[in-house]
Amino acid sequence: MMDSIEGFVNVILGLLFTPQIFVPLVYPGLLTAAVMAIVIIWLERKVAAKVQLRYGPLYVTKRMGGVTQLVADLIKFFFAEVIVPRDVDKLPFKLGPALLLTFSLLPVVALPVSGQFEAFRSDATLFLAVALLSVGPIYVIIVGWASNNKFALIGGLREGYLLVCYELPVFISALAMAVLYGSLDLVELVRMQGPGLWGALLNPFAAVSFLVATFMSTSRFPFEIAEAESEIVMGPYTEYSGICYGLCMAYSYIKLYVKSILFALVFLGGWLPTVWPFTLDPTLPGLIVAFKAAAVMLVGVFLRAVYPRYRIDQALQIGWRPLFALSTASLVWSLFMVGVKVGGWV
Amino acid sequence: MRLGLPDIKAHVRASETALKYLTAKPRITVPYPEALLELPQGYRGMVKLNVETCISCTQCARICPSNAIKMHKRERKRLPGINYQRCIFCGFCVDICPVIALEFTDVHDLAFHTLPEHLFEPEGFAKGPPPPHVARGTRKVRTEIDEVRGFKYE
Amino acid sequence: MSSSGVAEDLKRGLEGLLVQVREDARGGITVEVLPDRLVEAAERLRNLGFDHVKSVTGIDLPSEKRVAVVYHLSSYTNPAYVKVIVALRTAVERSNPQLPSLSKVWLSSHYLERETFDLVGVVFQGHPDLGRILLPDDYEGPPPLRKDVVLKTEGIDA
Amino acid sequence: MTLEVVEKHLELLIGPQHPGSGHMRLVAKLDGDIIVGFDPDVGFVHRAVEKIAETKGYVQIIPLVERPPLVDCVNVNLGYVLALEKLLGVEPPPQASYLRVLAAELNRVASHLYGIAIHAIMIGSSTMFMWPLADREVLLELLQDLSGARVTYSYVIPGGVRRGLPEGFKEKALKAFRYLRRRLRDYDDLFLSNPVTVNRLRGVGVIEMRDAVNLGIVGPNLRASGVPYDVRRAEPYCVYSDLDFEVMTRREGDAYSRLLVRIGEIEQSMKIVEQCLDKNPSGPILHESFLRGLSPKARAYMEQTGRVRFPALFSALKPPQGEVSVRVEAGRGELFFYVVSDGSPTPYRLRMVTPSFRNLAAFRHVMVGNRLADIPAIYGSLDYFPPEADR
Repeated sequence: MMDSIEGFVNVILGLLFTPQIFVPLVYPGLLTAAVMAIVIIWLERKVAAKVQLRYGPLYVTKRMGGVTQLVADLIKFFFAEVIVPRDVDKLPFKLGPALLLTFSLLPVVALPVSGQFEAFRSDATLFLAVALLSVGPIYVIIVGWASNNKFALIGGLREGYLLVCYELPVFISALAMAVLYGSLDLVELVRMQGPGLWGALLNPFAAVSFLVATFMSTSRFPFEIAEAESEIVMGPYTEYSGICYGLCMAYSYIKLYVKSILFALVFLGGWLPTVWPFTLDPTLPGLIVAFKAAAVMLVGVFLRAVYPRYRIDQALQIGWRPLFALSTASLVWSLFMVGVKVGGWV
Repeated sequence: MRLGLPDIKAHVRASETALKYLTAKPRITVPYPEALLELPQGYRGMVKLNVETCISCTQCARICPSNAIKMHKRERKRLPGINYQRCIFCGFCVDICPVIALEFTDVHDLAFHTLPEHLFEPEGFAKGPPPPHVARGTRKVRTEIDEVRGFKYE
Repeated sequence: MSSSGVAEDLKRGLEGLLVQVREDARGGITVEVLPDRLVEAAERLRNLGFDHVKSVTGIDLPSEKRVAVVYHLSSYTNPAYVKVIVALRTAVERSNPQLPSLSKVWLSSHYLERETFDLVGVVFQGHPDLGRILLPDDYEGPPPLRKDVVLKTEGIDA
Repeated sequence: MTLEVVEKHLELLIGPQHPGSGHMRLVAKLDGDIIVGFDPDVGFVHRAVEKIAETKGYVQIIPLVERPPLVDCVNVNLGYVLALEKLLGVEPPPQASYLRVLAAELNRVASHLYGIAIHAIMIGSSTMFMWPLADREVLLELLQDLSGARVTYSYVIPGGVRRGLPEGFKEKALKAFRYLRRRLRDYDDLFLSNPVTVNRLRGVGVIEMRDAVNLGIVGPNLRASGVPYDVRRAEPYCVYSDLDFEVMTRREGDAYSRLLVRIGEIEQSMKIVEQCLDKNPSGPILHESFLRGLSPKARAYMEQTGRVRFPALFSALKPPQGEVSVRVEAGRGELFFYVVSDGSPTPYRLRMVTPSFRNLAAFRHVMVGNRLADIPAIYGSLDYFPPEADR
């Protein structure tokens, strides 16, 4: 009997630790994403509070500075009534939040966080990750439309406008890096950054435009435009309540998390500098990536304490002019660097 | 949308300023249940009646802008009672009393279990407001204006 | 300029309009005008340099069966009149309180007249947007600042 | 094929339950992102101050008029009492006048900080929302020392003020001002010079000088449009004629200049308070005619504590028949009182025109042609306070 239980546990553990399950469910997938989101939201509130001469969340686990406040909030969200207004388009309204979250998390399957432990191997993971990331916002527009609320509609439209203007710099700067390192495979990309030649150093233009576009796409200040509270209440999510609202809120943080990992891989050297023999085990490399991603996220949430928000037309101008120009310049810069290398001028 | 050098400088300066506060000490919030602000001298808190001094002149009830003070008939004289549902803490009653029978206390905790408890008849008015419930481990702090931090609580 | 100088100005400027220019002991200047001359008086005052309305006040006078309407005028731009406030006063029948609107003369009287309509019940003819403003749209009953609306007061005894 | 005619404009009802509306409803008509029609719907917090005043004694009205513009109550208190004193023919002693100005200016700073905070959160800056509100505490602390209350001071009374300067007040105030000046530099770095703020506010919601005059708007909003009108200069009351300060004026008339005028006025107000503290003459703080009505015990108390006792007269003050109009410069602009007395203990008619109600006229004019996102930016820049407007 004991044997069979032990055997069962072993089978489950074995299954859990197969990359195809571990990656989407545990790390860097769902579980880590949830923990990261909780910690980052807490940090965001703590950082903003400190800058603003306040304490921030404190009384839920006071000794740890209130870090479990977000767990309490999550439980509250679970038990709050989900109100579906009479006049909404019910199916997309109910499915929307789940799909939002799914598509913001899905790209993790394409992110190798340790070099050898990965869900599947492809030589176009960078492309796949960026492409999957651009699906989520479409559901923002859909929930905005389905909500049958003027504020939600305006919020959805704003997201729609922004989508076009931030995805382009993301794609072009990712392309610039692919050109620079001559590969679309993230593992290869990280390996190429080996001798300290991190992407952010080789091509800072691409790094900056990718980062700004990331903040734009995850509703960080000063680009928190689709949900601008004092203008359009909560944008596309105005009609949501309970856990459905919780999912919508989590969406932008999860997306920030995924994009930060991507940024860490492409521009911050991924799991480098890890030296043999630590490269044999995926744990340390994974932690390094998580740490770098957390640092990027922290920058993103810190901006809340610094900025007001731009107007939609100004954000679009930023997206289409400086950001687009910068990402294009980064592509040119990459071509130049590759030319230097190939020509052997140095 | 310009993005010249001065703008970048301004962006950096804004972020620097916020960062400065991230590491600096000031906090204006009083961590309330742990620290309790002491009300300063001369604070216009809840009011207490001195029955012996009162001469039943009714001035306090007459000047009360919100009709919170009413005169109650007692055996020997008419005495004021106060309704804290209405009181707006202007302190006019205290200031007009010709014999200084009313005085401010340093209590401003208007929390009662029931509505009738808000009404202090002369007897209760004379006893003064009940001392507020204070959580265990609460320390009383005084506010002091500080040049760097705005407030110091000690 | 002394306030009496202003009073002289006003008398000159409003000549022929059957107005009364009074100056009280506290230095207040009041121009009293009949309702049918109000607009013309206002236009002349504006041309004199009184460029805005500070207040429109309706005063219910049941004993005279009238409602007095007072416009307090002054100037931002004319240095001679910045220091003075002139009350342009007229009165209408209490039962039929109709008055031409001055919002075309002074844009600044727009909301003030609307408020007076709302609370005192003076109807300003020609006002572009005369409607309830402070009271709820479905308010019924006499205008609250009329004297026949009496608020209950309490005594000093418990 | 038939074409259906659809309405091109979107009517958006912002408020009264909207995070950016305050206690009012903003009805905006939008063509795409552009506002083509705008109508503020006010009155949600109307509390009939003018009517209630007709049932109250003259001194009892002091807390009543204070309530609507809560964050700016010394100035309103002062305006009303000046009207009352004009009716009574009473002049306060010099020290009382200085203390009045001192309290009024401290309150003006607090009021401006409040307005700036609300303006900042309306364009999304949470830090600039918290900072001025936190620093406002410092001023509330000073005013609490002075008057004994945190928000509703009822400090100014006919014939004087209720309390003299407490011990150590000057040092405390100077310390607070050094702190505030340091903070104003941080405000500048974090918010005022922040490119995002500048982009959001500059050139937005422009009120030309001519329009500002025609609309009859008041206060910092008027001065930001280039009209150097300030009651403290135009018709100085109390001791303003003896004090040195600048009337902050700008020409642009946009949301940003309105913000800067407020920031500038904070500096000027601190300057005024410093002068008051320097000049502050000694002497009584209540008019002698009221002092005469006090019992010996009350007078001894006053000597001892520096706190005024009211004469019995205050509960039934009967000014002579007549009418007065008084204006003062409150935090948000010119405040106008018109009091008609029939000789009874209650006013026959009390007219109170608050700056916010005057500024209401600006809304329709200034919003049209701007974008949806500009509504809170402009609304905040006008420092409109619905309870003050609705009274």
